[in-house]
Amino acid sequence: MMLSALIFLPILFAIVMAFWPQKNTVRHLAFGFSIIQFILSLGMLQRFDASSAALQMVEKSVWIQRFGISYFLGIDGISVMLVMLTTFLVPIIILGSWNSIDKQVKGFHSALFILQAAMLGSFLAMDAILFYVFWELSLVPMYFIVGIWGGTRRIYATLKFFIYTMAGSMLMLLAIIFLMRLTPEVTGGNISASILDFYKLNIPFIAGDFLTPQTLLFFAFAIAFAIKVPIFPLHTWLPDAHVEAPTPGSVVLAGVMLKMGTYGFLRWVIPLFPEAAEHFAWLFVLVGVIGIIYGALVAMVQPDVKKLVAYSSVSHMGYILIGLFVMNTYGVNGALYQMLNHGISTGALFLLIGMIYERTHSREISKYGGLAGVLPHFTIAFVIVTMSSIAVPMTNGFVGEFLILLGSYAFSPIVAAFAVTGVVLGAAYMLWMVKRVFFGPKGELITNAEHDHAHALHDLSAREFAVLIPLIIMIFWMGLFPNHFMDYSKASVDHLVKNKMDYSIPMSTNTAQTGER
Amino acid sequence: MPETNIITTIGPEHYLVLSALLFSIGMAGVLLRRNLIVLLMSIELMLNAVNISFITFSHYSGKVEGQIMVFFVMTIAAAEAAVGLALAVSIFKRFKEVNIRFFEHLKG
Amino acid sequence: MNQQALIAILLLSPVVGFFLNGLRFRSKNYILAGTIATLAVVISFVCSVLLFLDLVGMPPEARRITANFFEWIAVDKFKVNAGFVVDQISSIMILIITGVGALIHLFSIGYMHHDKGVTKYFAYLNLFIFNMLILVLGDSLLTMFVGWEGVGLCSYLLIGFWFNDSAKAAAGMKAFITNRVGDAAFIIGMFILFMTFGTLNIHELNALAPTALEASWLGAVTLGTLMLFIGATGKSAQIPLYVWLPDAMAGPTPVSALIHAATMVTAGVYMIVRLNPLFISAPNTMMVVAIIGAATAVLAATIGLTQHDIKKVLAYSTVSQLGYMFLAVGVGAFGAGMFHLMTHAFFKALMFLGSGSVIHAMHEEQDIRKMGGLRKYLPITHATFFLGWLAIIGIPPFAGFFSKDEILWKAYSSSAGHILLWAAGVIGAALTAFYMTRLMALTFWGKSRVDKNVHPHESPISMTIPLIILGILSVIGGWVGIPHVISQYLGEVPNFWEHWLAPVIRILPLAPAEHGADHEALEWTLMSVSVGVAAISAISAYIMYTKKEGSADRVAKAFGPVYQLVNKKYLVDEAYFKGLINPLIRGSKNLWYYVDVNIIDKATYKVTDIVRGGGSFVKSLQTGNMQQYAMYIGVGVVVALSFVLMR
Amino acid sequence: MNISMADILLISPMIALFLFSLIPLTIKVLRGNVEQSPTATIVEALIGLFLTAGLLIVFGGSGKTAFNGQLVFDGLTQWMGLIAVVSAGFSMILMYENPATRGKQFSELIFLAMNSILGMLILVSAVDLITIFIGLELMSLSLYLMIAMSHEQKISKEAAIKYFVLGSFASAIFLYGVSFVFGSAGTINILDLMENASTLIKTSKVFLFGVSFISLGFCFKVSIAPFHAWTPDVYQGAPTPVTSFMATAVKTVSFAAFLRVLAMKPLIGSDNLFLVLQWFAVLTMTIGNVAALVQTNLKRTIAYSSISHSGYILVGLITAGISQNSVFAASSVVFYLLAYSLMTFGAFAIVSLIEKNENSVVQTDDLAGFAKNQPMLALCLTIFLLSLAGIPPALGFFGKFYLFSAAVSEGLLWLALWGVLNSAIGVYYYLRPIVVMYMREGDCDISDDRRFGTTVAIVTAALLIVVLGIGSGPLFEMIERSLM
Repeated sequence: MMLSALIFLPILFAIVMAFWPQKNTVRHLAFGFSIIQFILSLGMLQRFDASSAALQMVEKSVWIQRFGISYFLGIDGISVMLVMLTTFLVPIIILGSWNSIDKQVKGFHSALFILQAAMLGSFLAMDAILFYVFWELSLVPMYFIVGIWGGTRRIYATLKFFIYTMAGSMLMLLAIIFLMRLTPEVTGGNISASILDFYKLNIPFIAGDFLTPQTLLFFAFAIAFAIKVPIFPLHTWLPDAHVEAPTPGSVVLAGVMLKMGTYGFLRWVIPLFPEAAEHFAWLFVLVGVIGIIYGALVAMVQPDVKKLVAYSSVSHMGYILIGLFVMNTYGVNGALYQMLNHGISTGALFLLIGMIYERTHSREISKYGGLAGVLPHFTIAFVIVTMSSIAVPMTNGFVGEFLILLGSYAFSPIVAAFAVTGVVLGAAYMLWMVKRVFFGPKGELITNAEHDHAHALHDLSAREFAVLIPLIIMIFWMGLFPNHFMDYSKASVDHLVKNKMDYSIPMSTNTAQTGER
Repeated sequence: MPETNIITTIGPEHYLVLSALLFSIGMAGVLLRRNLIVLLMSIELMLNAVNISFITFSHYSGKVEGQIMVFFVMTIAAAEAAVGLALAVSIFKRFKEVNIRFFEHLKG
Repeated sequence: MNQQALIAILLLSPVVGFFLNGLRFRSKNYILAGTIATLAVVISFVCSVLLFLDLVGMPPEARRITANFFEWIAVDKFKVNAGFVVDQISSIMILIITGVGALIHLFSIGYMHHDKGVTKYFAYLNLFIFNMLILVLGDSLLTMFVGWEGVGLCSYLLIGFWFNDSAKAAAGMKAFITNRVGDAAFIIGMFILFMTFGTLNIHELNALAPTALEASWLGAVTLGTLMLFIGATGKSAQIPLYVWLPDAMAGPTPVSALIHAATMVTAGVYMIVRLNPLFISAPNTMMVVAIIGAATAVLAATIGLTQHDIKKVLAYSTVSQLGYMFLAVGVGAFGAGMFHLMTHAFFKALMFLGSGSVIHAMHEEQDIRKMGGLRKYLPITHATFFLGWLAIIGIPPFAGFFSKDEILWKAYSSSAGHILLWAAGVIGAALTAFYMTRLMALTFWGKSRVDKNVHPHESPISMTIPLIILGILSVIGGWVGIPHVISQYLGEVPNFWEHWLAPVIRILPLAPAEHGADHEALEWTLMSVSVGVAAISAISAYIMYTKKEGSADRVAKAFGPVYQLVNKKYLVDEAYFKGLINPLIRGSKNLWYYVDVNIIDKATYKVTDIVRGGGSFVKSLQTGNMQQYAMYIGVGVVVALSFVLMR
Repeated sequence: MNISMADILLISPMIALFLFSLIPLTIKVLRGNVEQSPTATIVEALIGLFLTAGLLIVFGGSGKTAFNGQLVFDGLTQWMGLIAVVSAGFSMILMYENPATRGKQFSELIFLAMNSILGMLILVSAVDLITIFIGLELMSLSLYLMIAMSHEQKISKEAAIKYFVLGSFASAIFLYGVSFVFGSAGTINILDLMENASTLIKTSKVFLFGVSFISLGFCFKVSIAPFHAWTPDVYQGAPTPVTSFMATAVKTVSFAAFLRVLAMKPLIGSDNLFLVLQWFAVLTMTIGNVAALVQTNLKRTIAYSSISHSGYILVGLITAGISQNSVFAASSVVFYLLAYSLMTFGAFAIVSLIEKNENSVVQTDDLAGFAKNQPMLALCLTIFLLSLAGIPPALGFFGKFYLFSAAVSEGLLWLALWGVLNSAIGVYYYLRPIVVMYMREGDCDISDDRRFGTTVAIVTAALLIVVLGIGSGPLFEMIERSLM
């Protein structure tokens, strides 16, 4: 029952908030609900047995008998930390957007909670159609969050975001239908959409020619997730979406939604089509490297700080992609860990940018300068998060990136050589941005903010501290003691990497079994 | 039975060709004529062409159902004519015009 | 008190200092801040002394104290935990770091008392000491790398300390990014070693290092050590990546003394000495190290000749002296390298602090052309600076002589050595003597060119004590490693340095016999040659800059364009900007504009336009004319039927 | 041919419907041509519909034939009849409250509507080509008049005449086809033709000719590509309740009849016809989606969207046409029609709600600010549009999912691919109204007179879409069992 509670509690909260009478207490209510949700997820984590690679807390009951589609939820090492990341970030997002969201507050918070439910659903769903439903459902609240509370060009950005992702996942739907049609020969007669039956399929694969079923299916799935990750050629929606999204929107988009893409690769693409994944690994690693270098270079010349961070996300996701497709324990463990780090550090970056935007209402780097003198606490927080973002040791970023690079070196030294340049380029564009914004002579924004005392720049308020402290604690906690987090996914990752050719997740014994298997 | 050749003895093909001709004339009428009433008449013409083919088939195949169908077709053609003329009258009352080129407000 | 607790206190006291100062970084009470910071480092110093004494008590082979606090990363075969090792080499390093560090902290109290960010300054200094200790004590390459990048971060914060001046902030950023280039190579080096030896633990790596020399350039050990060396050039400012050190002078002077003279920049040398078995088994890398070391020594010395800023001269001198250390390590004289590292730490820290007190006295004036004759005003600073000067140019019996001479002798005699390397060393020594004497002459001796409203005064006691202590160390520092050839006349004074490091340093397999009559004579001759050359150039510089007034300018004009070139630091910085950084930025602008905006977005717009075009075409079909629709039906029927009936 | 008591029972729904259609008119005549209160009329009509639906449920699904083989009452009749009756009922509630249809001559309008539904029931249960033609004509003729009766003077008349001319033109073609089928096969009863249709089609050109003509006639009725030109104009011209009536009920029953004809398996016989229909399906989907992109009028956008949905349904039809156990494909078509009717009705209901007077035209941009003024209705419209776009977990997604599963299982992969791509294009114009409603400032609001009936209908439709969406499994099984 735990996993269904995790998904449907936020929906219940969303409904309660939608009909909540007073406008001004909705925020407190939302924050309270998100804390409850986080505690619930901690309870789940406590029940999670990290040593076994099996699917735990399984809930399986019939949904559409005719097509063998079942309401099939399960959690294992791969998805447990992503679930925790989602429930961890939502309270921070609510706290962070305390006064940046002023119109239709009830609508915003219910959309946020529905989004959380959809994201958790897609991490926990073990049935292809259930996964697809949650995958598409997560687009709708995000579409509204960006569309209604966004910036000036929000409509263009939100439509572009929605249609890009939707078009990609349409192909996936067709691929799922095709796979479901193949399942009868494996499940003895009846059609089924559960991932365990998909894993049993061995779809014909001929290395040479492109048109074999496994390659086509592989690319149908891969394109859908590639758009979401985003991968190099399909990434142009991300900067627009980030720039126009409100701060909470950007945090949840960068923090969790991009991970749905990489999680998709790890759960639905690599184990499902092992030969094709191995055959085309070079392609995705190459695109990953291009993503790193291209993302870093383009980030360097961005005039708008939010676009800079958006392109830095493209660069970081390039690392994760490489980690996934090198298919060795270092790479995959590093990629999984880097997903968490990126969520924390880029989420923190967007929150900080949101805070400064609230004060100066501008994101032009050239208009800033000399902020360190005026806002010391803010600067310290920003520098710490920057260090985490450019993977300085003792912060969380370093552990993930080091493991990914190690994995990529084991895959091929040239890839590692190029990927490591990302470490240098990352330092370059982030520190150059920090220098132009924080150090040097006072920029025009700061000088005219000082002249009229109407909106003088005041340093971090208690609320803003409360938002940043947990993130900074996590940065150092995950940097110094990574095992506290990686132990949860090690068993599953080893299981995946060892028998990736005929991969299947064993069902664990402590399943809350409802309905037949 | 004297040897029948196509010219002298009338077989089912002739009637079918006749009904096809009538049908295409009717279709041409609908496509080309501008006046609403003529349009209705062309549709009637097409329906009657169908009647002819029904009768031809029923006569030469010996099945009587064909003729029964003709009755159905004729009654429905009449109903259609009634409705069509009613519409034509209401349009004329409103637009004072029967030329269908004036009814092009709905487009795009 | 068991040793693990000692190591814990050693490491944690700077952290406590950092937090105590860090949390109240706004306060201007420099005395409180200074004392907290200095106390923290002194505690570490005491611990390191105790640890040193423990080590001395141990039998030579087993001199290793390890402390393993918690497991850091453990994925599959890759196991790294937060483990620290104190052995012969690292004990000396922590002594230097905490010792010199404490003195510099003390000096900083006086130097930084007027600065409003003084508490923040001391917090950063303590954080630096903590990171440096991790670097030195780390038992695995990855733990060392944590300290490696940590010190890079602290140097970024300290160089850009006065951040409202954008040039200083840019210098900090430049330092961090150049270090990052080196660190990238370091990471690749670690991978190569891990892939071949399966571990990153230094002790295991040294044990696994193959005794057979690896001939090929692409061998695993050679490539790995080469990559580590590139990382070292980044951190210790050698030829390709030294550009950040001169700009790092933008930071407060004690910072330059601590970070950019005594501790951080020596990290590269220390790393090579720690991994000496590995480096020995890769002769090609050793050759590269030696050549780059010698080249840097000479190049930096030439630039040092023409600099007018007192700190820039010392900066280039540091780069040059580091070149010597790498030269020593490159020819297999790891002991000599470490020895020179220690003595250099003493006299270079001394001279930087001396220049600090000069700048403090001259109210932030750093141009030596506007100084002169400060002997009268700053007697103690001058005296200690004088000792440092004697040490650096290698006049016996001062520290510099013994360590530099040892390097020159090994550069010649060692199997990996070469006559050209020795020659470069001697030229370097000559140039060093020249520019150091020039510096001394222009600042302390000669006629005073100080402008009227500046009247220099001696620095307070808290600044002069460290100078004095360091002065003494610059003198006696060298007696620790008196070479055998001299010590036999002084009553067999044991060469403590050799014995102390012997068990940990692996000797080059085919090193020639140390003793033997002809070698002694050769050593004497080489020693006298180097001392003579140094003395001559010192005297000539003295004459040029104190006695004959116009002579310096005349010489400068005589060399004309060459002088200009050298004065502008061989235009290396400009070359980097023009050749690397500006095209990179321009390229990424085009990249963004062309790829992102023009190709990808244009493509998507093209698709939407096609679809929209189709839409408007269909819309144009809907003319509204009834007969048009009837015609579509007719055409539809005819086409469909003809197709259906076709076959 | 004697009429047995069983036959009477079987067609009792139709009889009840016809009798109830007379009540409003006779009351009006008895009151000396004074219009009785519209509420009374609508209540009588709804009672009639409830009765018809009840009888249909009781007698509909028995699978027996009546009037020796002219009408059959199997699962398809029952389901399609029910969908038609329910959506027509909902549309009549709209007629009751829409300014263009309320007021004078309302009882005549109801009379015509009920008779049109009668025609639909005949069409759905007919297996004899002539009976199909009779049902078709009865439905269409009353529809032409319903459109013309709108209080709006200009465009509704034009729409009526257009629909009439083209409708008759197409039914003439249909009849021509019937005559050829009669000529070649000697019988026009589908049940008799069932066995040898696929062999006959290979041998006799005339039979092939006839079947093609019949199919093209049907293509016109369900607005398939080259014959779709009338749909946007008529849907826009007709008063919104009547448009909703046409788009949901009429389209459903026309597809039902088309399905019956294809049940003779002609497509297996001639693969040319099969190919032509495939190309028609692709053309319809593309034209529907692509044209809707550039529309500014909301009603016209929904019209084009309904054309594109006809394309998806045609894919289902083709799959049923060629598959051995066509029950699976047929039930996916029925399911899709159910989903489609609900969604399209909802969309048109919102439009009819926003129309202030009979002449008001609702542009998509007029929706600005609707979400602020009417959050509940805006949410319903969002549900309808997202379901039309095929976003899970709404009913529309599952409709498409079943349809494309059926198509893929029969190997029509490229049709499914094209359908998937088209629904990706479709997402843009389904999102535009939502964008305007939520993200633009404006003062769009529903008309002040309390239209309680329409609102209730909208909310029930929205709830049905969400609930049935989640519970689509049992629904689909129910349909499939009844069609077995």
